[in-house]
Amino acid sequence: MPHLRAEDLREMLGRDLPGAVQDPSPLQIVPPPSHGPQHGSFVTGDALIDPSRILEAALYMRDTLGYTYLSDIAVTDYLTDGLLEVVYRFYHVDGGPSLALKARLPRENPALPSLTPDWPGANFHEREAFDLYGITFVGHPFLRRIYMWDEFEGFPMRKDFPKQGDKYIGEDE
Amino acid sequence: MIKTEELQINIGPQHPSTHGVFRMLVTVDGETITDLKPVFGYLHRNHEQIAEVNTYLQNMPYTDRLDYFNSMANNHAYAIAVEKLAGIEVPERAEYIRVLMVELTRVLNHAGALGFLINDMGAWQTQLAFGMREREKILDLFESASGARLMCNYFRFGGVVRDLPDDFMPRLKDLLVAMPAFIDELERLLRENEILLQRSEGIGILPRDLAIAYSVTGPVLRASGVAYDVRKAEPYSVYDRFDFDVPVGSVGDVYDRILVRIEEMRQSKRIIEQIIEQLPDAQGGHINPKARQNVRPPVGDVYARVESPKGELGFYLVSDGSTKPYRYKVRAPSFINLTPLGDMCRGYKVADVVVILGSIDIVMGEVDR
Amino acid sequence: MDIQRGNIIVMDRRTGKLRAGQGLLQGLKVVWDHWAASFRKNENFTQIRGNFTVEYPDERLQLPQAYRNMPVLLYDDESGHELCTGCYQCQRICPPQVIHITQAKDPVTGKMVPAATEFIIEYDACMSCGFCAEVCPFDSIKMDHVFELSTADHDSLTMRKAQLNRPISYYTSIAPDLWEGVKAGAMKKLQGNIKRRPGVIGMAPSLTEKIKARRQELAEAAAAAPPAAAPAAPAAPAGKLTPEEKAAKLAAMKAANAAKKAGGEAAPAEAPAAELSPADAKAAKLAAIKAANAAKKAGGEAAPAEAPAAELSPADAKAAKLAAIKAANAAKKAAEAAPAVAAPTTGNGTAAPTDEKAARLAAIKAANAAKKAAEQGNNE
Amino acid sequence: MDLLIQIIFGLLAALIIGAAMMVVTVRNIIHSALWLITSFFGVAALYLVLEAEFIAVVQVLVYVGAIAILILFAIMLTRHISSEGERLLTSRWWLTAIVALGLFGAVLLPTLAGQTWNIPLPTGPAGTPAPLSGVEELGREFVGQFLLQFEVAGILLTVALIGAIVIAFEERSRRRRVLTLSEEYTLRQRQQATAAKQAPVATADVAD
Amino acid sequence: MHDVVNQLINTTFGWGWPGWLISLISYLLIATLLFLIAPFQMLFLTYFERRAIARMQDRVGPNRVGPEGIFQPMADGVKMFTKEDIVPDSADKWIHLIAPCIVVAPTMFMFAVVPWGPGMVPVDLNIGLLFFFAISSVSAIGLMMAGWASNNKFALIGAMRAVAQMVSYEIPAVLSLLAIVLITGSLSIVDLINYQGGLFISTMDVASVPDFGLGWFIFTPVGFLAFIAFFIAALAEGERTPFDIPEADSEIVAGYMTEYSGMKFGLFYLAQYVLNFLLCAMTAIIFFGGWQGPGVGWLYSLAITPANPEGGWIFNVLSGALGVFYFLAKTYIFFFVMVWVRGAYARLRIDQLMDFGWKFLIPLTLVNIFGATIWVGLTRWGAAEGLAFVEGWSPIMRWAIAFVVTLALNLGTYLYLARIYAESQSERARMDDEVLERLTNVA
Repeated sequence: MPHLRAEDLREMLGRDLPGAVQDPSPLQIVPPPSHGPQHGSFVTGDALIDPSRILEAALYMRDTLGYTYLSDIAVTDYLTDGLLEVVYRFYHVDGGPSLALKARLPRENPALPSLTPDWPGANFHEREAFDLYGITFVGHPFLRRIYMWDEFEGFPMRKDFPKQGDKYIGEDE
Repeated sequence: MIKTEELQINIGPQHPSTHGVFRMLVTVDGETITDLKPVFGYLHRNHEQIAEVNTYLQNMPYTDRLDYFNSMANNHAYAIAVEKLAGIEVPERAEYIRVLMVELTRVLNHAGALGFLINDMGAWQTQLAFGMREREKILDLFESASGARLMCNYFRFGGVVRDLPDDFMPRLKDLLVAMPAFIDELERLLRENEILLQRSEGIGILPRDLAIAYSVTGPVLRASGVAYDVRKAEPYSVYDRFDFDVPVGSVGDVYDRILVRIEEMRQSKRIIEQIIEQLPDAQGGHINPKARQNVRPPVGDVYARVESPKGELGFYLVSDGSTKPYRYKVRAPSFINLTPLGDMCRGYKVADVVVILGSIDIVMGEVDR
Repeated sequence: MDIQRGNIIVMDRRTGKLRAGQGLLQGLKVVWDHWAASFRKNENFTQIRGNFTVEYPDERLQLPQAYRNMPVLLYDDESGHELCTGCYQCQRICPPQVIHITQAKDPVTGKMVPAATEFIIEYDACMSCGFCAEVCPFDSIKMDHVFELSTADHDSLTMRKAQLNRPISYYTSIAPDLWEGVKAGAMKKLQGNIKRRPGVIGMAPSLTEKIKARRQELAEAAAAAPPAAAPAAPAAPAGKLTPEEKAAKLAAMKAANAAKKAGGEAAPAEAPAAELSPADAKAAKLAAIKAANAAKKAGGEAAPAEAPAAELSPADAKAAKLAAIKAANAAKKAAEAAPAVAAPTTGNGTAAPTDEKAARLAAIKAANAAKKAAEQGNNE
Repeated sequence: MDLLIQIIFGLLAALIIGAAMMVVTVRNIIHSALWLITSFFGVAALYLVLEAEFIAVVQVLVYVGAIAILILFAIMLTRHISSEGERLLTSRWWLTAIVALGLFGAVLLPTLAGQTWNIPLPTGPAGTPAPLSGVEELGREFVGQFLLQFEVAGILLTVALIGAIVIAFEERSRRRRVLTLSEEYTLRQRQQATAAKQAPVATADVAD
Repeated sequence: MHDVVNQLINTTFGWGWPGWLISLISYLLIATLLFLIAPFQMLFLTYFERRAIARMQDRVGPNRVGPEGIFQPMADGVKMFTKEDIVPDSADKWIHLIAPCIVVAPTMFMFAVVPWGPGMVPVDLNIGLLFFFAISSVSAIGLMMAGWASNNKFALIGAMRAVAQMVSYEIPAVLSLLAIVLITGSLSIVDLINYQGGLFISTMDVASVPDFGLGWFIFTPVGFLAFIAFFIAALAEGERTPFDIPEADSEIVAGYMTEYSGMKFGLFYLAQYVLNFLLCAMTAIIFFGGWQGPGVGWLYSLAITPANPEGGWIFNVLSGALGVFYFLAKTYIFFFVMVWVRGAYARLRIDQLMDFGWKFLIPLTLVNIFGATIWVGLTRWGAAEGLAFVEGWSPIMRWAIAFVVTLALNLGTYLYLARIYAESQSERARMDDEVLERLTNVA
C-alpha cells in the first residue's frame, strides 16, 4: 500500500515540475466579526498547483506516482478571499489515503484545463463545477449544465448567489 | 447493404425503469444504440447549499435523503467526516453498532438492487419480492433501533443515538439463519438461468483499465476486476478487525456485477457474524458522552469516505469555525457511476440499456442531490 | 494487490457447463417451492418461505417503542399541566423549521412564564427526524406512533397545541421503557415549573373546560353552605345599581359586543347583557365571560382560546379585570382566526365613573383589542 | 337457401369491389393497404361460400397473415411514404383506368362469352371426382398429377429464399458497425501494440 | 354440435323446421354463448393469474373485493369502462379506433373450432387446426394498426416487435403440430382428440389397449418434443413472459398499447387473455387429449349421437359435463404453467427471441417431423408401403421400438442443438476477433 503524504507530494512535484507548485496563502474564509470570537484562518497542507499546469501535475500523479484513480473534484467559493479553490482528489488502486491537488482561481471568468480527455471519469465532476460555480474547463467535450436547465442564469453554489426569493416567480405569486 | 435511418428516443424522465426521474436521450439504429446521453437534474434540490445553512447536526437527517435506500451508510460517511474535522472520539461499542448497521444496509441494498435489476430484465417482480422480503426484515431491525425504517437518522457525532434495544440481537440472529438461505435461493434463481445469462453475459462490459479511468466505484468497479474496496484500501471505523473477502469479476459485464453483489451479501453476513461475536467485549457505550452534538469544528477542510453499498461515498467539508459547514460536498457514488453509462450502452440493444442502468444501481436522490 | 485479513475471490462464471435448460428448471423449482409453501402464514425471521403479507388495516404489526413518526406534546394526567416550558430548544434544532412557539406571559406581571401559549408544528413539512424529542430538556416533546395522518389539504396538517397534546399515560402505553428512563427527571422538572405558572397557564387546553367545571362544582358546593350570600334576585332593576357597578357592567357589555362584532356573522351568542344579574361585580364578570364565549364561538373551529376563567374568586375588581382581559384575548384570537367583517362601534363611548377603574380599563382594552384585530382582519 | 347464398354473394362482391376501389382512391397509403386487407378478407369469405374451406383459410393465412403484413411492414419502415398523405392518384388516372379496363375486358370478355352457363351440379353418381377442396386430395394431386408444377414452384421458392438470404446477409466483418466500449478498448490496445511493434522498426530504418 | 340442437328442436317441437333455420338458430345460440364465455374467462384468468403469482411471491394477492377477492376483475372492468378514452391528437383516429376491434375479433373467431366436450364443438371444420392458426395471424394486423395509428415511437416499436414475433413463432408452432398431424393424418381437431383414447398408448397405435381416454400424445417422444416446442411458441404468440417483448414495460412502456386507455385498452387486454386461454386450450387438446379422460368415452358411447340415436340424453349431459371438466382443468393447468413461468423468468431480448425461434425451435421441430414419420412408419405401415420387415412384429412391439427410436432421436437432437445454440450465443457475446483484426489493420 503506497503511503505518500501531502508534504512528500509537494516536495516531489516541486522537484519534478519546477514552478508548478505555489505557496499557499492562508485562507480567511469569513470576514472578521466586529465582535465576538475571531474565526481562525487556515493554510492548506495539500499541494497548491498553478491552475494552468494542473493537467501536467495530474498526469504526473497518474503516470509517475501511480495514482490513477481520480475520485473527486470539489470546488469551494472563498468569497472573502475572492477566489475559487478546486480540489482534485486522487487515489492509488492498491489502497492508501488520498492525495489532493488544489488550484486557486479568480472568481471572474475562472478557467482550467479539462481532465476529461485523460480521465473520462472527470466528465460529470467538471460539468457539475461548471454548472454550480461557473468554472470553464477548456477542452471538455460536452461542457453543459448538468443539474440546472440550460437557460438558467447564475451559479447557484457561489456564496453571493441570492439564497432567498425566486426570480422566476413574480411578486404577485 | 440496406441503408437505415437513425431514430432518437427519449427513455424517461417518466419511464418505468429509469429508477426515478432520469432521462436517457437514446439514438438508435434499428434496435442498436449508437449514442446515449444521460440527462438528469429533475430531482436537484441543491442539497449542498441546504447543508450550508444548517448546522452540522441538522444535516444528519438530510444525508438520509441522499441515497434513501442506504441511509445508514450515508450517516456513517457524514459522521466520520465531521468527527474527523472536529476530532471527536467514538467508543468501541458505537463503532461496532455502526458497522453492524452499515453491513445490514449492504445486504438490504444488494437484495433490492438485484431484484430491481431482474425486474428491468422483465421478470414479473418475483425476485424483487424475495429481495424486498429480506429487506423488510432488516428494516424491522432498523426501526426497532433507530425508530424509522428508511430515514434512520441513527448516527450522531461520537456514536449512535441510542443503544440497541433488547430484542435486537435475538432477531438479528434469527435473520442470520434466513439470510444464507435467501442468498442461496437467489443464486439458484439467477446464477444459471439461461434467459438471465443471455441477458447479462457480455452486456455492458467495462474493461478493467477503463473502469479506473471512469472513476466508477463499488460493485461496478469490482466486477471489472479491480479489487478496490475502501474497507480494505483505507480501513475506517473498525473494519480492520474483521475477516472478509473482496469478490471481483473477470469480465466486467452485467453478469459479473450480479455475481459480485451476491458474494458481497455473503461477506457482509460474515462480518455481521464477527460483530455478534465481538460486540459484547466492546468498550464504551453507544455514544461518546463528551461529544457535543452542536459541534463547532476548528477552521479547516477534511475529506472522509466510506464504502457505501453503491460505491465510494465521500464528504468534503470545509469549516469556518462556526456551527455550520462552510462547504459541504458529497462525492456521490451513484452520480459518478453514471459517467460511463453512455459509453457502456453503445453498440448494444435498446433492451440492454435498462439492464445496464439497473446493473449500475443508481438512486436518483443521490445523483441529482 | 494484496488484502489484509481476507482474499480476493474471482467470481466463477461457470462457462464450461452445457446449458440445456437446467437453470430454467431450477428457477421453476424455486418458485414452485414458494407457491407450495405460501398457504401457511410465516411470521418468523428465520423463514424465507410462506405468506408474509400483513393484511394491514385488519392486522397491525407491533411498532417498536423507538418508532418515531410525528412529534407530540405531553401533559401530566393528574394536574393537567403540560411539560413544555416554551424553551425554544426544539424550534432551534428543527432542520426544516416547522416548530413555532409562543411563550406564555403572566397577565398580571407581564413576565415570562415557563409554559407555551401556542405551539405549532407543521406536520406537512416535518421530516420526522426526532431531533426535537432528543433535545427537549423537559421530555415534553415525544415522537408519536400514529402514522395514518393523510388528509386532502395541507392546512389541516398544521397542528396547534390542542391537537398536539397527549397525556403521559398515552406515551407510556406506546413506549413504556423509554418513558421509564426519563420519568423521574421529567416529573421533577414539571413540579418546579408548575409552581411558576399562575392560573390555568400551561394547562392542556382540552382539560381547561373540565377543570373549570370541576372548580365551578366545588364553588357551588361552597356557595350552598352559606345560603344567604346570593339569593340571585331576579330582575334587580338596573337603576339600583351603584354607578360603579353599572360602569363595570357597561364596559363588559361593550367588550362583549365588540367581540361579537369582531367575530363577524357568527356568534349567535347569548344575550350579553347581564340585566338580571345581581347587583354586584359579578355581573361584570359574567358579561365578560359571555363576551369571551361569544368571541370564542366567532373564532370558529380554530381559536383554542384561553378559557374564560371562571374561578370563583371573590366579587372584586380583580375578577372582572381578569375576565375582561381574557375576553380581550379571546376576541383578538377570534379575530385573527376569522377576519371580521364589521369594525366595532365606538371604542370607549360612554363615560364611566371614577372607581372600579381597573375593570373599566380592562374592558376598554378588550374593546380596543377587538377593534384592532378586526381592523387587521379588514386590512388583510 | 339459394337466395340467402346469393344475397351473401352480392354483399361480398360489393365489399370486395368497394374495398378495391378504396385501395386506389384513398389518400393515405396505410389506409390503402388496410383496404387491401379488407378486400382479401372478402375473397376469403367468397371461397367459404363456395365451400372451399381450405382455400379460404389459406387465403387468410397467406394473403392476410403474411403478404398484407409484409406490405404494411414495408410501408411503415420506409418513413417517407407513410408520413405523407398525398394523393396516390396521378392527374392522368383516367388513362390508366381505361387501359386497365381494356385489359380486364380483353381477358374477361372471351371467358364470359365462351362460358356455358347453368351447368347442373354434379349430383353424386359414384364415378364423379370430388371437388378439389380437401387437404388430402390437394396433397395427393400435388404429388401425383401436378408433381412437375409443384416441384417447379418449390425450386422457385428455394431460389427466392436463397436470393433473399444473399441480399440480407451482410459480410461478417461488416456486421456490427457500432463498436461497444470494450471492443473499442481492445481495438485501441491492439492499435497501440501494432504501433509499438512498428515504431522500433521505423526508428531502426531511420538509424540505418 | 348443432345436430344436438337439431335433435332437441325436432324432438321438442316436432315441427319439421327447415334445416338451415335450425342451423342458423343453433349457430346463433352457440355464438352468443361463446361471446358470453370469453370475457368471463378473461376476467377469471386475470384474477387467477394475480392470485397465483402473488402466492409465488409470498403474498396474498387481491383479496378485498368479494370473498377472497373474486370480484376484483369485475371492479377492474368497471374501472376500465368508466375511464376516459383518450385519443392522441396526432393519432389516426379511425385506425386508432378499429385496431382493438381487429385484435379482439380473431380471438373470438378461434372459439369456433374449439371442442369443449364430446360432440360439443361449435363447428367441426375438417381443417380446424389450420383455421385456428390462420385466424390467429390476423390479429397481427390489428397490432400493427394500433402501433402505427398511435403515432408514438414506443407504440410503433412495440407493434413491429409484436408482429415480427407473431409471424416468426407461427412457424415453429405449426411445424410442431405438423408432426402430430402426420401421425393422425387429419387437420380436424375432433379427429385429433378421438385419436387420443387409450392408456398411455393410443388405441389407434395399438388397438388392444383399453380405452381410458389417456392415450395422449404427450406420452410419445414425438408428442413430448412437439409439446415443448408448441408451448414455447404459444408463450411467444400469446406474448407471455419470457416473450412479452412487444409490451416490455421496462423498455418500451407498454408497446402498442401505450396510447390506449379506457375500454380500448381493455379490449387489448381481453384479446390477450382470451388468446392465452385459447392457446392453453389448444395445448390441452392437441397433446393432452382435450376432453379425453377416464369415463368420458364410455359415457359418450351411451349418449344420443348420430351414430347412436337410441342413447339416453342424461349421458349426453354427463359425458359433456365430465368432458368440459377435464378440458377446463387441463387448460387451467396450462395457464398456471404460464403464470408459473412468468413468475420465474426474465424476458428475452428481441434478437435473442428471433435467434431462439429460428435457430433452435425450427430445427428442433423439423427433426421432430422426421421422428413423426419414423413413428408412423414403424407403427402403421406395412409391406404395402415398403416396410416389409415390420410385418411380423406385434403392435405393442412395434410401438415400443418406435418409442425407443424416436426418443433417442429427439433427445440426441435436443442436446446437440442446445450445445450448438449455446455456443453460437456466447460467440455473439464475445468480441468478434475478425472485425477487430480488420479494424486494427485499417487504422
